[in-house]
Amino acid sequence: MNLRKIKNALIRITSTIVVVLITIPLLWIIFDVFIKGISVIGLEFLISLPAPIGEGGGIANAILGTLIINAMACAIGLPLGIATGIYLSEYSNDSTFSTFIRTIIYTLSGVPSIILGLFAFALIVIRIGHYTAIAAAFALSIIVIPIVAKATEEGMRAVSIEIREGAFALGLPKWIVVTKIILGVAKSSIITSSLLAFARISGETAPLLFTALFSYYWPRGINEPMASLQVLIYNYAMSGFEAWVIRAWGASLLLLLLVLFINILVRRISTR
Amino acid sequence: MYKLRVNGLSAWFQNKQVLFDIHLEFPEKKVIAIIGPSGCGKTTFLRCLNRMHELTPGARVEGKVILDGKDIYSEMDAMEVRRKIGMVFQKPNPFPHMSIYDNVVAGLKLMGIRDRKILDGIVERKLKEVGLWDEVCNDLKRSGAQLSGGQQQRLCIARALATEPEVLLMDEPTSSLDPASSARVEALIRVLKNNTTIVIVTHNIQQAARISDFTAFIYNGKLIEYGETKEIFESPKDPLTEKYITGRFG
Amino acid sequence: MGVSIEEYEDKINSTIMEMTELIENIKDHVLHLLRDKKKGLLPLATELCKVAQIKEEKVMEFCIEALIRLQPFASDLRKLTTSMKVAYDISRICRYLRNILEVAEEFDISKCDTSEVLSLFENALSMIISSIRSYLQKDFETSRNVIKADELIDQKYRKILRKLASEDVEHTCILFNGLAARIIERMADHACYIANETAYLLTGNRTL
Amino acid sequence: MKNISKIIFLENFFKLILKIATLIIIVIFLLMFYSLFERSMPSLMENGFYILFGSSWDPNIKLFGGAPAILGTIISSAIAIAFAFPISLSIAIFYTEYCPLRVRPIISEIMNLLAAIPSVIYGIWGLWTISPIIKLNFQEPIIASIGFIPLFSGPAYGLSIFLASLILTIMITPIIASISMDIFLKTPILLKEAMFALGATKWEVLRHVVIPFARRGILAATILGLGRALGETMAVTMVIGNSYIWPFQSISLFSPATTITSKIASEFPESVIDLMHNSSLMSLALILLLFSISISFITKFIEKGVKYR
Repeated sequence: MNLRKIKNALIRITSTIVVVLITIPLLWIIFDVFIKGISVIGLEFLISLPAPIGEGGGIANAILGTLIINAMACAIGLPLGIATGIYLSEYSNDSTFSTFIRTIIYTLSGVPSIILGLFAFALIVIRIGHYTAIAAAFALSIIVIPIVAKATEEGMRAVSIEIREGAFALGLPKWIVVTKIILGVAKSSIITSSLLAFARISGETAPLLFTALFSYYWPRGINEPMASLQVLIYNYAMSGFEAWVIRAWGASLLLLLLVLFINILVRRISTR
Repeated sequence: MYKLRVNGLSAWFQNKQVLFDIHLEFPEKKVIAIIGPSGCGKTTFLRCLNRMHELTPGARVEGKVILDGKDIYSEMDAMEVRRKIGMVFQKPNPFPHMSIYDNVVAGLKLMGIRDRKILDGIVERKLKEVGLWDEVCNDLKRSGAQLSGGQQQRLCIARALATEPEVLLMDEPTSSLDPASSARVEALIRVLKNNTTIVIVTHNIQQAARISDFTAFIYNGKLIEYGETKEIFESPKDPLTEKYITGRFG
Repeated sequence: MGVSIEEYEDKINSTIMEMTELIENIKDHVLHLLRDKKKGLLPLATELCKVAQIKEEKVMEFCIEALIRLQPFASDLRKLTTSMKVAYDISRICRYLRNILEVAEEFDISKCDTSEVLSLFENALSMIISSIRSYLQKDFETSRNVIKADELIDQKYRKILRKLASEDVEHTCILFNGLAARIIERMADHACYIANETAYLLTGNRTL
Repeated sequence: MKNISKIIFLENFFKLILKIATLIIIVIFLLMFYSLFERSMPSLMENGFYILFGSSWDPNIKLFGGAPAILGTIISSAIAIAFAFPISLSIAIFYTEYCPLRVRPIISEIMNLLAAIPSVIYGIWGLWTISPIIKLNFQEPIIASIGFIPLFSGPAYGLSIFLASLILTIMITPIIASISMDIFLKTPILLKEAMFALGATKWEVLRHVVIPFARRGILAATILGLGRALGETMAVTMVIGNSYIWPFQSISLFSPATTITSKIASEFPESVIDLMHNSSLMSLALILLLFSISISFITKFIEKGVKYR
């Protein structure tokens, strides 16, 4: 009898300690990045180009690059993901074909991002003959597709049969019911998933290493190598030059704030 | 002159037959009540009248439903049928992402009618018709989902009326409402009768007796008895009907 | 459910039975009058009629209460509407019986020949009794017989009237016999109404 | 009012667009295999099984043995799972049974944020903050005391397969934990209450109802976490040291090592000029892709048995 209670108490204490322990790295990372990064952040840092090796400078081109690449990735990934989600939810009739597509999407979501980078390299960079932001956007869009497709399908399936029938009973054709009514009701879950996908690709570095590569200049066109925050952090952190490492921390702070902001925002939206 | 004639209607879910060879005629501008125990097929019957039944996977229909001389299954397009034969559901189902205004004109706006003046007129007229105008005229931009249950149901009726249907099907429209809201909807049905033929499924036989001119009793997918409401409720011919409406079933 | 249609039916029918007993009571007085020319029974009959009227109101109250609380349909509804009408008919018959006694008070009928009116009365009485029995026992055959019997009453009534018109008898006797026959004929009509209502209760059809 | 034929045309057009989108995704998926396979061909033809089992990697003499990278990937992930599994389970246990209801959203928020932090930030944190601390306060004392055991032998570099596993643990714990939390919460309440009604303690209910009920789901979550660990690139590349000495020259966990991903990330840019070098890296990627696909299929297969309701 007593032994049982002691066992229970032990588990309670152990599990509590583990939970406390796991919060340490989270707080540590956030504080660390904040303290080391804040010192370098300033207007100069945010609006100027990188300086020659080891001398500092700003990260403006990397910020712009990340935004451009993300925007392009979303421009490719969101329509494809949403369209596939709509197809799976409304037009597939749970056939073998839809099971096949679902399996592909599930598998794609598990493919390591570095492989997507290599895929974009083999498919686009080699054919074009130089590094390009287009290839980066293509690789990142493959990360966006499964996230958005899954959320779209689930969001649309969650729309009640009553709402659907209400729409059909007005004599609306199916594609209007799907796009204007069901998609409209499922809008919020698609928006949140798009935001999450955006946050996710903002942090992805591996797919950019062999596609957009890096650049020390302002983006000149989308079919050019392009700087990005993620690759900048990697390059600068690995360089060992103190001035660059400190700038890597500054860039990390920006990236962390962006990603955490979107995640917390999404939680707020979806729990409301 | 009959508005709607049902000729040998049978319906199936997968291999299970749920309606058996139903023959009926609905006179114009009358209220017809469909009564029967739960699961007797009365809702399925209603859904066959505007081709909603075929939306259910595995559902099948045989027979004819003739609207003004045209068979809705062979001579009309499903969407055309549903515009001419509107439907109101058991649970109020306003589109939650749309404003009250957009809910009313959803059927028109989404089909490409964008003239603001026409839409404004329709919204006002239809909301007045269902007695919702005074309650909501100041915030038509509010979401339809924020209204009370009774208001939502009247909004859904306004939405169904906006496409000017000639027949209105109502599937237990008051079953999720409180008595006061139910009474308003019933009063509304009596007014709508002036322009529209109304077919209402209800499990509340008092309601059927109150609001309908004709009553059909369906049991186990078969039409047992159909006639003037007064006849059916005072001296039904079939012992099954008698048993059902006196509450001595099974 | 607090109350059932059966409970109301029991209460209503036992009240109607009580009313029937009142009829039996008053009818004895009328028989006395027509056979033995016995007078002075009016006050007692008046009292009994008042009781019958109170019981009729009671039936009405039961029916209205049942209609409100049960909102009955079909045969249940017909039970109530029928019993309201039957109670009214019985109460009306009571008053007709009293009317005969009342008319007799106005005339000196000691020398009148009332045998034919008496026979008419006995016929009507048996119709009344059978009609009420057919109602209480839900007996369709009996109610049909009552309605058939009405023709006989009508024939007899007309015969009496023709006879009164042609024969030379005292005026008072003509008046009394004529009025009494008229009242009895009305009583038989109400028996018919009861039978008709019974038929409606049982079949849902008013036209036999 | 639009006429019927126009509506039917639009309907079919819309359906066609959706079909095309799904076809594009199928094409992308197949193309991914094809591209990787095509780029790997030269190396696979040349090296054969050496890419799988060979222990040396020297582009100058055209030796491309992938074994250290493949082993590094497997071992670092296995260590990470060995740590993350009990930690995640403890978190899920605390979350469902022992923590006050108010604290629940806080825990799931912590898991959410841990999972959201970009891996390159885990990398910079591991590289510049954790690695010196680990080297000084953990590796050196251990090497000094039990360094005679080959698994813990010196010298202490800081950057090591051990550090990579540690960072991976922190990165995959939130994945396994949040799935386990969800599954634990789905235990039929009736079963739990029946157990409590018999006088069982919370641990006994967990032990005999909740955990057996969630077994398959936890297994699937763990394998999913393993998949993430295998494919993780940036954090690992930045903290593992990228050295080929492990495990054939030193099996110490404190020795720098390499994984498939870190090998590719650190060598790929310079390999572009050498087809065989580049193709060998692609072959490693192909092996990794096969790992991740098998893991997807395994989890899918396990999850099929975890359909609640």
